This record gives sequence, structure tokens and C-alpha cells, in this order.
Amino acid sequence: MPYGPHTAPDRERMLTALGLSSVDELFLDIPEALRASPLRLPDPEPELELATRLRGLAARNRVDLVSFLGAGVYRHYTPAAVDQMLLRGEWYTAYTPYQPEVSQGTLQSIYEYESLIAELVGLEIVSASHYDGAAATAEAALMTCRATRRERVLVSHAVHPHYRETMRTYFGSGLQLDEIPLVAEGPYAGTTDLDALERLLGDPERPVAGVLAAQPNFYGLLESMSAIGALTHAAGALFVAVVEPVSLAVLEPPGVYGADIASGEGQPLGIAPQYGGPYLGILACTEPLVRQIPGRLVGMTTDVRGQRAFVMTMRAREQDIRRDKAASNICTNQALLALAASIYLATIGPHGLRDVAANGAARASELEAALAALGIERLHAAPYLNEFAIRVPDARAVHRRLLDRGILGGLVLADVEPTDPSVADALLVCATEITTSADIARFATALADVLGGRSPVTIEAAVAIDGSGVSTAGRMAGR
Amino acid sequence: MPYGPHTAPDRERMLTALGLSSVDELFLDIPEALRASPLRLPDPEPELELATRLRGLAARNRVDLVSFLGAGVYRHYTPAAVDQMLLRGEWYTAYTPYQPEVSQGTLQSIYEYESLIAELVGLEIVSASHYDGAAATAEAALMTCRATRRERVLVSHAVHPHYRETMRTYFGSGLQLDEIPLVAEGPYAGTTDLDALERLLGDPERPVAGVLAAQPNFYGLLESMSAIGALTHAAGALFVAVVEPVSLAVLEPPGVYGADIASGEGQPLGIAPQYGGPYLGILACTEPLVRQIPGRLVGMTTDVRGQRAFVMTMRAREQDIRRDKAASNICTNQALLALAASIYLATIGPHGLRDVAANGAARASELEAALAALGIERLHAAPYLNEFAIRVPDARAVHRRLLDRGILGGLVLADVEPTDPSVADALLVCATEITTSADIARFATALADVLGGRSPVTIEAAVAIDGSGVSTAGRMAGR
Amino acid sequence: MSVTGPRLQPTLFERSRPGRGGGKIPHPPKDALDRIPPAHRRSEPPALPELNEPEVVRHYVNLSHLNFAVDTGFYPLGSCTMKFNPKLNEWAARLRGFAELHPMVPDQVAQGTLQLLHDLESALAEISGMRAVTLQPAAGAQGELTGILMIRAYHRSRGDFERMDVLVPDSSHGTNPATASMAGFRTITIPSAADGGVDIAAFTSALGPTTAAVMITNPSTLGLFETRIGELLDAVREAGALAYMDGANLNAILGRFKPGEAGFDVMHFNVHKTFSTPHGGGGPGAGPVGVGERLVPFLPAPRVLRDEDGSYRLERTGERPTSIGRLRSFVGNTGVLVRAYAYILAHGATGLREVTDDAVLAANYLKHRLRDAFDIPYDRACKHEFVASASTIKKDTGVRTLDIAKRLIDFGYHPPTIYFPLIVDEGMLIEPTETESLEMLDAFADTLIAIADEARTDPEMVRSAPHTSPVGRLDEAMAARQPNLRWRPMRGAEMPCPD
Amino acid sequence: MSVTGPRLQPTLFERSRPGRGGGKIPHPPKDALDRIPPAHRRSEPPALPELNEPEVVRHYVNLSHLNFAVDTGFYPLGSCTMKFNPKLNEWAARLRGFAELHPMVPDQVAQGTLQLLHDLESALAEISGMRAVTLQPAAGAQGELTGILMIRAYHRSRGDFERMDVLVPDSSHGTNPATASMAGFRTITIPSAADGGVDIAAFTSALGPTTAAVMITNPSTLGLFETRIGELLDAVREAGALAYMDGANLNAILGRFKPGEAGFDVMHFNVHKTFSTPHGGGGPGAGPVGVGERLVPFLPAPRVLRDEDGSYRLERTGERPTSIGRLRSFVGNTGVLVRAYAYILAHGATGLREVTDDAVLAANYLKHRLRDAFDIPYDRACKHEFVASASTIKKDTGVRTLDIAKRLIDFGYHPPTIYFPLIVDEGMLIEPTETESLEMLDAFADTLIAIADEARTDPEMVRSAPHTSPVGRLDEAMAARQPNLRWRPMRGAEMPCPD
Ligand SMILES: Cc1ncc(COP(=O)(O)O)c(C=O)c1O
Ligand SMILES: Cc1ncc(COP(=O)(O)O)c(C=O)c1O
Repeated sequence: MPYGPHTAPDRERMLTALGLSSVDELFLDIPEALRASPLRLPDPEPELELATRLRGLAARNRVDLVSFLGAGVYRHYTPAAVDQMLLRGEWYTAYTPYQPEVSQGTLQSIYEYESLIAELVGLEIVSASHYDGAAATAEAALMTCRATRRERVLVSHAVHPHYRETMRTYFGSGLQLDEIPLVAEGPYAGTTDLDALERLLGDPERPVAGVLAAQPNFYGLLESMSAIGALTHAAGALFVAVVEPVSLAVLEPPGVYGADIASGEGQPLGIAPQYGGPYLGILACTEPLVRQIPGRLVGMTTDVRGQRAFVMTMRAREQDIRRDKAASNICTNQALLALAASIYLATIGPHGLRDVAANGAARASELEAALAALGIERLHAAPYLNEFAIRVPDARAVHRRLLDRGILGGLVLADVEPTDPSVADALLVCATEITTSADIARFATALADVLGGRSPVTIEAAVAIDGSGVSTAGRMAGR
Repeated sequence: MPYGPHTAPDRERMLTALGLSSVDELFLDIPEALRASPLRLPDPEPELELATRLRGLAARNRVDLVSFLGAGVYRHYTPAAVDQMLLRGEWYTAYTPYQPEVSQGTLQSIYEYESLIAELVGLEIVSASHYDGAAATAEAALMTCRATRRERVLVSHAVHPHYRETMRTYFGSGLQLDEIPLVAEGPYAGTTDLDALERLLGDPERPVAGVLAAQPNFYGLLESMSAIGALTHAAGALFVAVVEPVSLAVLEPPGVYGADIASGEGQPLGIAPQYGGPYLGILACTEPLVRQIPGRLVGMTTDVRGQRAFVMTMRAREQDIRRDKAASNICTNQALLALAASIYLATIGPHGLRDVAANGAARASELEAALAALGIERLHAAPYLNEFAIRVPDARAVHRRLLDRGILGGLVLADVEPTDPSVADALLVCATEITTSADIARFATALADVLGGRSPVTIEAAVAIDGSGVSTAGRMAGR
Repeated sequence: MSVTGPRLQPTLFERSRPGRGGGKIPHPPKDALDRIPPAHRRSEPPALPELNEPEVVRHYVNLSHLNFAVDTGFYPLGSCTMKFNPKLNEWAARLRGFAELHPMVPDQVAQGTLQLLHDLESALAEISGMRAVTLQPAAGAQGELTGILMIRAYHRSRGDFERMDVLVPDSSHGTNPATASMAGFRTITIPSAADGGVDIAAFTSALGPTTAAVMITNPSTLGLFETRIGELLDAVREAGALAYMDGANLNAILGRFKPGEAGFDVMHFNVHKTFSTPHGGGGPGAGPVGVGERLVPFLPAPRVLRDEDGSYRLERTGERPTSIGRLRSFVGNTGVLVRAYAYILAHGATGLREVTDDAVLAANYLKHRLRDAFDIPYDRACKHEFVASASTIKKDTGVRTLDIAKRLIDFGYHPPTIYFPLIVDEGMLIEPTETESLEMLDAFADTLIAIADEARTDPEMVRSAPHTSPVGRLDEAMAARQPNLRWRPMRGAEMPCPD
Repeated sequence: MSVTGPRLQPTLFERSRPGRGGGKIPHPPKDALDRIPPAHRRSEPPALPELNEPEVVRHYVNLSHLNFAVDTGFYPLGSCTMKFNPKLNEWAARLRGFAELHPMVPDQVAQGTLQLLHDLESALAEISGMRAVTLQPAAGAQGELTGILMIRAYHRSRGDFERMDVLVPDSSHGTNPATASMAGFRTITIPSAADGGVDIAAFTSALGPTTAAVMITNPSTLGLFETRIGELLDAVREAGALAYMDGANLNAILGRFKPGEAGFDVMHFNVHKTFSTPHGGGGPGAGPVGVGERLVPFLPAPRVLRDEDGSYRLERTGERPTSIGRLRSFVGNTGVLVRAYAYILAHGATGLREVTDDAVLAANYLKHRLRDAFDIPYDRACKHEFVASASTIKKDTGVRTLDIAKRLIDFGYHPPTIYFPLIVDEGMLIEPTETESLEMLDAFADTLIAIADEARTDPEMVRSAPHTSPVGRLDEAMAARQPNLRWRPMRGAEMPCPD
């Protein structure tokens, strides 16, 4: 056993103390007929071989592409300090902080996480933490039902498709979920259809518990969140804003535009893409909803010595106390990722976070201009922050041919919305602070090439802009 | 300033307290005529840009070659735990452990380092630590002069050329250094010439303080260390063994074959090649020489509370106390690398270290056989551990052409010994536990190709042996 | 400044000074945000703390010193399997090829990770004796939800809409009933028999045409193997219900019992227990679910598939309409799964079985060492953990299990899980795991025995423990009564900031 | 178990158990060593400890908790420049391209590192005003040796074999005279003047035709800029000697004073002070040396060269016969130099000057805060550090600087450097560096002042400090009298192993 301490004499000593001759005797309680067939797995692999194997597998993934893919997961620069703090063994393999006397490090860090996210979203109560943005959003939807004792939730079609699918799964228990369609044409195309929303809210037979909309939405567009909120509240429902945390450095926060609940994906806060997780489900709400919010809450208190200290609190909402009456079944969460997000925010600071968001916006403008010069237009007209859809004939084939040229040309929207004709010929592209002008030039050049046009900038010129010879792909860590 | 805490108001407050209006006033003691011209350096670089630049530079180094290069620096597998323990901030930017009450971590780790190396070399006293193998060997030579009050040292020509050059530099002060030639022909070719040694020792006018020989020597060959030691001691001189620490898992240690002093390069003990440093100079000696050994010594003692504790000791040898009478000028050393070596040894254990050495030996045999199948013979006949020289016509050109094929075919001996005709057509090649059969097959194939012969193994077959698709190059860390 | 003992730390907010920090991100062009309509813009920047890197580092290094962790000491927290967290796994998960891979790339870009996931599914299937495995659930509880939703879908697919009950033993973990509720089922609690197993009579009489599933934790949360498991499973099958196994305690049966072979229809793994991956202060984890033949069609989407040509791919949107859908975005907590894969390969077949053997041996040894000083409510061979009780001690001295747990802190140990499962009076659930040495087990036993003695000789010392931790017992009532759940500038006396 | 305070640890050897560990390296073929003649084989394996990974991790994590470090608190250790160690630099040095590069590869394989080294040489030349720089020396002391050997070679190259004296001020660091001896020179010590500068009369009268070099530390080890440096250098030049500047205190003069411009012939950098790289418990460091025109031919080999075509290469063996040769193997402590390069680029011209300004401002501020409570022997504007003295306190109370230093430990601070330079009675050399906040400077000053008070009110409390550290004051006499410099199995009572 590669990590076990027991030597043969150790085992012998324990068996002797127990009066046994073999460890098999400790398994006699397994009915003979039900004992396991032999494990068909390979022999133990020494670390040298295993490390080689793992490095080989990692090398089979292509992470050196010039990428314009976002779609809910964003590639940002993580300062080196973040992972070095996170790698400290004192954080690891420490389960729930059941014993606050010896868990103040984790407990204070969770309290700080709650406080940091509260500042970002402008809401009072933050739970720490949920599995990811999709699961947190599904929990938010369930919260609205519990709080209003209604059973129907409306979700904008422009909420991330994975989140909508997840909600559908979670709603399998009998609650109802309806989608709010999007405006089809004109300056608001691609955003939530307010008229449709009003109609959906108006059905007296089927009162609505909550309304969910995303800011920016899945297509990168900015929604009229206050208008959605006003309609929602007028119908006695709760308003859930699905947010992207980095954007909140510059965008109006949910607390200001009247959201009752905010949910979202915390991955952009210093967490690597990792092909899908572990990420960080953000969930926050107003004070009156505090008894409805699922997940862990840590509060400040004092100890018997009169010192300030931190402790898990309001646990009566949780499954280990309430069992089948609990607010959710969540137990293990993503605490280490909440810590990562906190370290990231502490390291980068408010100005740094603003710069991250603003650089993304600036690069996205640059990208839009470079594509426009090729005659490639946006699919929508509404304002966006750092991500937008473009109309590209035969998008899937173009995407594939870009890949051959080392470029990840965003997301083929038809892959996630195969039945939606409005996105049949579209790519969703994004820029962040790690996108370089050279990356944009390479994208434009390759796209021109693929589309049979001419390149507006040569690759040589492009590389000169950056100088380092390292593309976006090399700009994520510090990790 | 990227790491500074001072805000403008902070600076203002300090200046006000000092009654100053500008920080410039604190530099009025620099004579006006001698004040610096402006610094012509670029603007501060944000971490994102700097990380990109550094990654770009690192990427310009080619570390994915299949390598057979050793020559004093060896590529081993370092378990992942080693670097993760080493990266802990508590070890870093802590200078000399002047205050033992708050430095027990470092002090105990140094004591353990001394103990671990003492076990390996079989000598009592280990100093912690020296700059590298070359500097430690030069210090060893100087020690023999101090201890014997003689001024002449003999060094085998088969000690690493860099070490011999370093000794020559350190001996600039007036001491004499003579080289012991090697046996030119026959079964002992490439090892220290014992007859020549005896003659050199025999000059009554020029008594010898110390004799240095390496085991394995620079050509990978095993020397008759006890015979060298016996001749040395007969002449009243001290015997210095220059050793490679991993080999000591399987080779007779200096303490057993009668060396008075051992020196060597600690890099193979879990330290990355890093293009030359920081490494770890090992220096050890017998008990009677303890007052002559330069560098730090940590001993065990007790504190006022009766607890066991560790402290720097016998400091009267060191420059900060003895000034111009000190054993050496060494002050800053390589303590963090001594720690790395200790963690490596603790992690890998005695059996692991033996396996490292034995795997290297096995792979080297395999390499010898594969080359012999191509008709390429060793340059020498004496036994070796895991490194040996081969005779290759036009070695430099062959080496270059191997490089074009992604293979680092060892060291061109003529590059380091340009005036020695005996190594004019030779490559020094090495294998370690990270060398794979696939690497060897690729080497043989490429060499056959370069030499215009036929390949004994196809590349396809070779890769299949390893299976991972990762060559030696991917097998070093864990780091 | 932990060398003179860990010190309480000010919050990030209290450390903040306006104007500090910077140097990480290039400044954007001045007009970067001009495009964004003012109505969408934030008027005030978020009041995040401003710190420089040295202060951030000191903050988190010093905070970390306030934690007990497996890397610093023995952590016998029952039911949590606090085994050692191999350092190779942390290295592996950080390899650029794994870490920087975006989850929505085309399959051909992600062949390394897809192959790893596919191989891991096979390994988990082999370990559990199940037919297929999904890696999607983020934790055990989400795995339970996945399993129960599949069971629901199964019954519905057969036109059976009557089955609304889920049976769970009273010793079960809280996630079991909570999951049943979340999926819209009614929970029926089954009492335990005197020997700690499920009460078979109560069980069979609760089974019926409205039973959708039974959820059995095996070994149970008491650390006991369910010896009547064959009978139980027969009864379930007969009733037309499905059998869910809560596999959180898998560490006790690797290579010894395969739930799929025994007849369970579905189970979840707690990867972050059995396969060591870190659950830092509460997570992350991963809760893969294995299913028998009947539930395969209902597995969450997307599955990881291996094509004829040996390449790997994810199921496409809508490819398998019988699926219950997705439980989360993307394919799973891949970073956690990389660690689990490394763990399984490092051990291999023999190593995994040794894990179980050593974990069970250590638990039985420790139980044996404690039998004179404490009550052992279920005194038969345990599996990887066991319950001890301070019932007698409390009767004799008034010292409770809580006090004993706190007192352990003074001696450098993390307390066991206490008052769980709820059915044991003054219980403590002790799980040593297989990565603790015999020296450590003995030292821990000696200490617990000494504390039991101390409870008799100096009960106040135990009742007022811990004495050496950075904070003493907390005022939890105040925390709940006047919740302070986020930082606000506060007046000195009210809640003073440690310097 | 440091959460209840750091605990002393058994040694690795005491933790060892035969048969523990393994799993890292594949087993070699049985016949792997058959080729090695028995005479060369080790008969007994080395008695290294046998541990498993979890124990190794606990050992080093817990040991690390016994250290004071910049990452945990304020470390005003004068002359050591204990500034913050940027985490980016640790990341950078570990990039595979840097870390795994063998030092004897052909130049074309190492272009990235060679370019970095070349650019770093240029930056150091610009900072120092020197003509050329070698990166080879491993530390300051080796830099000194390099410089002095070049000076020697210079005089000899001119046929001047008479110059055997090296002049050093009495406040100089011990490495200066030790280096002179190592290079075969005679050290002549020059007293300090009352203002802390070199006594100019003593200096000029010692200068003469046998003077090879003077070694001046500027700012001096008292933290004072040598105001008469112009005169001194003129005198040196006149005497035909060369001027060596010990640049260990460069942090005080970045962008303010360039030794090369002022007329120094040679200087070393303490990269591990000025440019932040970690000197963990004693190293590693790097001691590059800058030289003026006259010494360029003698620089150690190999230098890093840039060829016409823009590629980089190392000098070939024997390419420049005037070189003093090599001081070590390979090209330098490259891993340290990568960190220094990152540090310099992160700061740029403005940032480096700010480093100095802030370091000097902080030192003067702290001196000002302490002036009433302590003696300030040289009370003029200091540079990056200053000497305070407990001379008066000792006279009044018997409490010594050593006691005050130890008492600081109880309050969570690392003591300053004490009794250095040797010429100050009861001196403590305090260097705050530029990375400590004003809050920290004030808190430290308050504490030192409080200790000065305490020395008068409760001297025994100070004299018996530290009280809260894991060990108290040590028996250093015993350590020297009965040296125990390596572990041997020992009897319990003799030197007990902490549990
Ligand atoms: C028996 C049992 N079942 C289920 C769970 C829930 O698993 P998770 O915490 O990963 O959601 C746990 C762990 O906490 C457990 O111990
Ligand atoms: C003034 C002075 N000179 C020289 C040195 C020697 O430098 P190093 O310790 O790097 O050898 C030091 C540092 O210790 C120093 O402070």
C-alpha cells in the first residue's frame, strides 16, 4: 500500500491483541455467498510510473489553442500567490469544521467568503457553498417555491442551457418550470421577452414562485434586470438573478436592481477550468430569506474567554439536523473553492477585479471590430460585456477548420441548442484579460482564410504585437 | 511597487513624523556629484504580463529531448511530496537561524540532514551546506592543507573538470595543485594511475596535504578507492573522496574505504537540474577534523526547560566570529537545498534509494547492450555504475545530428577536455531510473540512422514498450 | 507568528487600507467600458478589501495555522474517512493539460481527460460490481439524488406511479431522507435492531406496493456490516422496489464486498472519502453513481463514450432521451476525479484490498483498546469505524461525550464525530483509517483512557476543555440569535479585532 | 498539531520503522547490480529512516510550524533584508523549461535561460553602473572571493606582485576579512570614525604600494552612507589600489547611487537580499559581481555571450585565457537568478527606486519612534537600517540587548540582529525593509518601547524570556562541549524524544 504505515509485525501485533490469526476473520460478517469476486484491477503502480502516465494523459489534452471560448466558464489570470496559499496542507482533508476550537482558519475564511460575495452581489446572506452555478441556480429556484409556497418557476431561455437542464432535473419532483422566450428581432433580440414574461406571470391559475434571468445572459447580452424584477415583484414572485461574479466589478449588482436571490458560477474567481469542476456555486439572498437558503452559514460570535470567534450557525436548515425536512440535501460542498475565490479576491483587490472586467470588455470590442472588418457581424444588437454571438455560415464546419489552425473559435451554439433555428449559424465568442491583440489577429487571419477571404493582418505582425511568443494559452497561471 | 504596502498617506505620515517634506531629504548624504544617473530599465510589469514573459522564456528551452546526459548532474524522479513540503512559506526567506527559540524547524532539519548524509558517506561530521560539488571539493582540498599544514594537493584527472577548474581558482592564493594522470590503456584505462600517484606522493621536497579522487569518476568508472587511500595515508596525507550520493546506496562508502573527507554534489537527491543551480555542496569528514571543516554545524542540546533542542554550534570556525582567521568565508549557503535533499531521502527511504541506483545500473547495461549491437563500444573497460563513455567517430557532429532527432546523446567529451586526445572521439552517456527502454531504443535507432547503419529496433516497437507516449523527458517530477 | 502559538487574525477587511495592492493586471484602456450603457453600470465599486500580496500571504498562512488537519495530526472523525491526501494527486490535478482544459471544447481536444474519465468509470464499476457508472454528481448527496431520480424514472417508465415511499433506517445519514424529500418522495424510517442492524420485521412490514426504494448504508453508520443483507435484498426485490446502497463507507469493503454482485440496483461513491481526495473544510467531493442493468438507460447525460476507433466522446445533447438529464453543468468534478484515478492506480487491486483490511484492523484494534474505559454499544467485529459511548462515564461523573471530545483537543487530537448516529446515547464514532500508524493508534487510545480517568478524578478539567486551543468553547446561541453573517465595520468594543 | 501550539517533533530516525515506506520507484531487475564487482559494493545498506509519505508530510509540516518566517510575521533582522518573497518567483523557477534544463546541454537547447541570464546581467550592470557582470558566484562571500581574485589577477597582469594588503573597516562583515585571507592577502583593519564612517586619516595612512584593494560596505553595516566616499575613492586610485564595494546593502541605494559611476572597480550583489529571493534558513543565494572596464578581462569563465545573429551562448572552455577561471560548476545559481529577474521586471525603474525610498523611509521612521526609549549611537539620517543600543538600559537595569531580543519573541516578532556590527555596545541592527506596513512598524515600535519599560519595572521577566516559544534559551555551552552532530540511537533519559 503506497501510503499505509503498517508493517507485517504491526499487523501481527494488532491481530494478536484481538486474538485473531488472520484479518479475514474480521470479514466473516459478510455472508459467504455475497463475498466479492476478485478485483480485476492492475497491480499497484509506483509513483514514478504513475506520474508519467498522468503527464501523458494531460499532454493528450490540447490546452495550447488560441481560445475564444467562454460560455459560462472563463479563462482568467490567477496570480501565483493564490495556488500557493491554497496548496497548504492545513486546508486539505479537513472535513466539515465540526469543532470550531480547532477550525478557526477555515471558519474565518468562510465568513470572509460570505462577506466578499455579499459585497459583490449587494445582498446580505451568502451560503458557502454549492456545487456549481447550475446546482446553485436550481437551489435558488427551489428556494422561491419554499418561500412563496407556490410551485411554478419561470426561467429565461437566455439562462445557460446547462442550468436550465439542471433545473429541469431538480424539478422532477413535481414542481413546474416554464421558459420565458427571448425577443426574436430588433435591438433587444436575444434578451428576455418582457411582454411574454408579463403574460406568463398573469395566469391566475398558476401563480409563479420565482423568475430567473441571467446578467449577462448566455449570449453575453445585458438584460433589463430592473424591469424583469419589477414585473416579478408585481406578481408576488421572487426574482433570482443569475450572475457572473467578475462582471459585478463593473455591472450593477443584484442587490441594487432588486433581486431577492442571486446565483451564479464562481469559477471565474481564480478557479481553473479543469474540464468542468470542481467549481463554486454562488448563492445569496436578502435577509428575510435567510431561513430558506440551503447550504452552510458561518457567523461571528465570541468564546468563553471573550474572544471573537467564528462558528457554523442556523444549522437547523441542514440535513444532518432536519433530515427529510431540510432545506436541501447538500452536505459536502465546495469549501476549498470558496477559499480559492477568497484568496483570489484578496490578492487582486477591487481595482484589479475592475481591471479584469474592463480589459475583457476592451478586448471584446477589439475582437468585434476585427471580425467586422471581415464582414462578420454580431447575431444580436443589444449591449454586451465581453462575450457575443456572431453569425457564421456553416458554423460547425468553420469551427472545425479553425481548430485545425490551432484556434478554438468559441462555441458552436447549435451544439447546445440543436433545435433552435435562430442560432443555427452562430458562434459564441468571448475575450478576457488574457486575450491578446495577437490572438485576435490570429483568429481574424485564420477566419478569413477559412472563409476564403483575405487576411487583414499577417501572422508575423500579430506575433510581434505580443512579443512573448506565448499565446493566450500561456497566460492563465501563476498556478 | 508591486509588493509594497505604503500608500501615499502612509508615506506622508512618516515624513511628517520626521519633519521632512520629501524622501529625497533622506538621501542628502550622497554627495551630489556621485548621485546616480536615472535607471534605464523598463516600466513595472504587471504580473499577468510578467508571467507570460517567463513562460515564454521557459518554453524556449528544450526540455522534451530524450536525454542521456549526466556528467555530474543527474535527472531523477522527485516524488511530488518533496516540492510541496519545500514550498511551504515557513522555510523561506528565513535567514541564518540566529534565534534558535524560533528556528527549531530549520535547525532540526539541518541536524537531520547532517545525520542522513553521515549515514550515506559513513563519516561522522557533515557540514550544512556548501555551494555545490565543485566548491565543496575545493573547500575539502583547502581543509587538507589546514589540517596537515602542507601546501600541495593532488587531484585525479578523473575528477569532474569543473571541480578541478574550481580548485585551481581557489588555489590562486599560492597553494599548489597537481593532477594525477589516468591509466592510458588496458583494463584500468580511464581510472587514476596508482603508480603515478605513488611517484607524486614520493617527492620529499613537496609533501602532499591531500589526495582527491572521485567514485564513480567523471567517466563513470569505479576507482580502487582503498588503494588510493592506502597510498595517501602512507604519505601522511589526507584522502578526499569525491562522491555521488545516490550511488552510495549501493557502493562502498568513503568511511569504509578510509577516506578522511568526502565531498560531492547533492543535486541528485531530489534537486532539479535548473541549468546549474542552486545545488547542494556535500562536505563531510571524520571526527578528528571537526575543527577544520568549514560551513555550518548544528548540534543537539537542551534548553532551560530541559527539553531537547537544536542549535548552531562550534561557530568559532566561522567568518562572523573569526573574521580573517576563519576556516572559510562561507556565510550564505544552500540550506533550502539541504532541506530538499532531506525530504527526498525521507520520502524515498533506503530501499527506494537503492532502487534508484539499481535501476540506473540496469538501464545503463541495457544501453550498453543496445549500442554494442550497433557496433559502438565503450571507451574503457573498467566497471561502471550507470554512466560510461563510448567511442564515436566525429562525436561532435553525431551529437548535433542526434539533437536534430530530438535526442541528447550525452556529453561531447572534447567540449570539456579539448586538449585530451584520448577523448577526442567520445561521448559520455548515462542512464537513470527515468530512462525507459523506449528511450534507449529511440537512441539506438537514431544513432544507427546518423551513422548510416541500420536500426535494430523500430521506433514503433520502442514506443510500445513504454506505452505512455511520454519519454524520459516527462518523467522527472512530481515537482 | 504561529511559532509562539497560532494567533487569531483580523479579517481581510480590517487589514484593508485604501490604495493598497495592485500590480497584478495591466490597466485597461480608458474607454474600455464606454460601450456599456450607464444604466447597466455599477455606480459604486464593490467594497472589497485592498491588500498587498505580503499581507494576503500572512493572512492565509496564519489562518491556516488555526486549523487542525490530517497533515498535522490524527483526525479520527467517524464517517468522514480522514485518510491521508497523497501529494502526487495535488500535483496531477494541477498539470496544465488537466487544469486549463475548458469543459466545452470539442471532444478531440479533450482526449486525455476523456480517457481518464472513461477508465475511472470502469474501475469504479469493477470495484462496486455495478454495470455502469456516472461521474457527474458533485458529492455524495447529489449522487443520492441522482440515484433516487433514476429509480423514480424507472418506476415511471414501467407505468408505475404509485411508489412514493423511500425506506431508510434510523441510523442513516441525514442526506438519505433529505434526498428522498427533494425528489418528491415520502421518507419512512425503519428502527434499528438491538444488534445495530436493520430491524428486519419492521423493514419487511413497511415494504409494499408503494415502496419505491430502500436506502441502506452498508456498512452502516455504526460501522457494522449488515449481516442480513441477503434477506433484505430478497424482500426488496419481491416487493418490486429497488435497492439503493449508500456507499459512503466503501472504505470498509474494498475487494471484500461488491454491492452490484450482491444485488443492489444503485449506489453512490464518496470519492472524497474512499479515494482520498481533499475535502478542504467541507469540499469539494465527487459522488459517482453506479447502476445495475435496469437503471442504465436513465443515467444522467452526458455519458463518456468510447467510439469504435478508440477515441472518446461525450454524449451529444438529446442523444439519449431516457436520461434523467443533468444534475449540474459539464461532466463532473473532473479535478477531483483525476485525484481519484491516481489514487486507484497507485493502489491497484492488492493495494485497495489492503486499504480495507488495514482500516478494519485498525478500527477493531482501537475498539479493543478502549473497551474497558468506555461503553461499546455494539460489541461485535466492526468494519472501518465503531461507536464508543461515554454513557457510564456521564452517569458516574456528569462528564459528557462533548467534554471528552473537547479535552482530546488539548492533547493534540481531533475529536471523533460525536452524537452521530443519533440513535446512540453519548456516542462517539471513531474512524482511524488505514493511514495511521500503530504508534499513533496506541497513543490515541492511551489518551482517551487517561481522559476517562480524569473524568473521575478531575471532572472540571474535562468539562471546561479545551484549554490550549486558540479559542475556547463558543457561544453558539448568540451566533444563532443575533446572526452576524458578513463583515461590516464595527466598533472596537463590540467585537474587537485581534491584533 | 500546531493548532494548540507548535510541538517539538521526534527526529526522522525516531519515527522510522523497519519495512515502512515504498511505492515510489519501480523495483529494478534482480540482476541489476551483478555487473558491479563485490569489492565496490556496499555491504550494509545505509541506515536511512523508513517512513511512509503521510509521516514524512506530518514531520515537515509540523517542523515548519516551529519556524518564524517572513510569511508569518515581522522579521527586522538587520543586514539580512528580510523582505517579502514574491510567490510568482517561486512559480517561475519551477516552470519545467527552467527547472528541468540540464546545465551541460548545447547552447541551442538553452536559449530561454541564456537570454534571461544575459538580460539579467544587463539589468544588474545598469543598476550598479558597472561595465559587466558575472552571475556565477553562489553567494555574496563567493562574489567577494571572485572580486578579490580578479583584483589579484589585475595587479599580476601588470607585473605588480607587491600588493598583498586588503584594507577593511572594523565595521565590515566577517566575510570581507575572511575572503581576503582565502585569496592569500593580509587583512588590515581600519577603525571607524565617531560619526560611524571610515576614519579617513587612518585609512589614507594605511594605503600604500602594498595595498591591493580596499573593501568598503556602502551603506555600511551601521546603515550609514559613507559621505566621504569621493575622497576615499580618490585616495585609493592615487595609491594604485582597486576599490571593492560590498554591495550587500544595495537595497538602500537603488536608483540613488551607482557604485560604478562613483568609481568603484568591482562590487558584488546579494541577490538574495536586494532582489528578494528566498534564503531559506541559510540559503541559497546568488552573488553576481559587477566590474569596471579594467577588470573585464579577468571575469570568471564561462560568460554568457550574445552572438551577432541574436542567439546566446556560453564561452567555450579556454576561450578567454585571462579569466580567473571558475568558482563553481556550471553557470550560476540559475534558479535563484530566475527569481531575481522576475523581481526586477516586476518593479521596473520606478519600482526599484520606490523600494529604496520606502525602505529608507521606514528605517528612519522606526529609528525616530525608538529614539526616546533606546540609545541611537549614530543619530543621523540612516539608510535602510539603523543601530539602536540598550547600553543605558543595561547600565540602569542589567537587562541586556540579548534579553530584549528574546523578549520580542513573546510578542510575536523576530528579534533584530544583535551584537553586530561588533563595534557597537549592546547594539541591535534593525532593518524593517520596504514590505512592512506602517501599522506593523508602529506596533513593533510600541512593543520595543514597552519592553524597555518592562526592563525597568520587571527586569526578571525580560531576562528570562522567551516564555512562549516552543523551546526556551538553549544550553549552547553543552552543545559545543559535547558535540552531538548527528543522530545515533539514544537512551530515553539521555535526550528524550518528544512524543
Ligand atoms: C453515510 C453517508 N451518506 C451520505 C453522505 C453524503 O455525502 P456528501 O457529503 O458527499 O454529500 C455522507 C457524508 O457526509 C455519509 O457519511
Ligand atoms: C555586508 C555583508 N557582506 C557580505 C555578506 C556575505 O554574503 P553571503 O552571505 O551571501 O555570502 C553579507 C551577508 O551575510 C553582508 O551582510
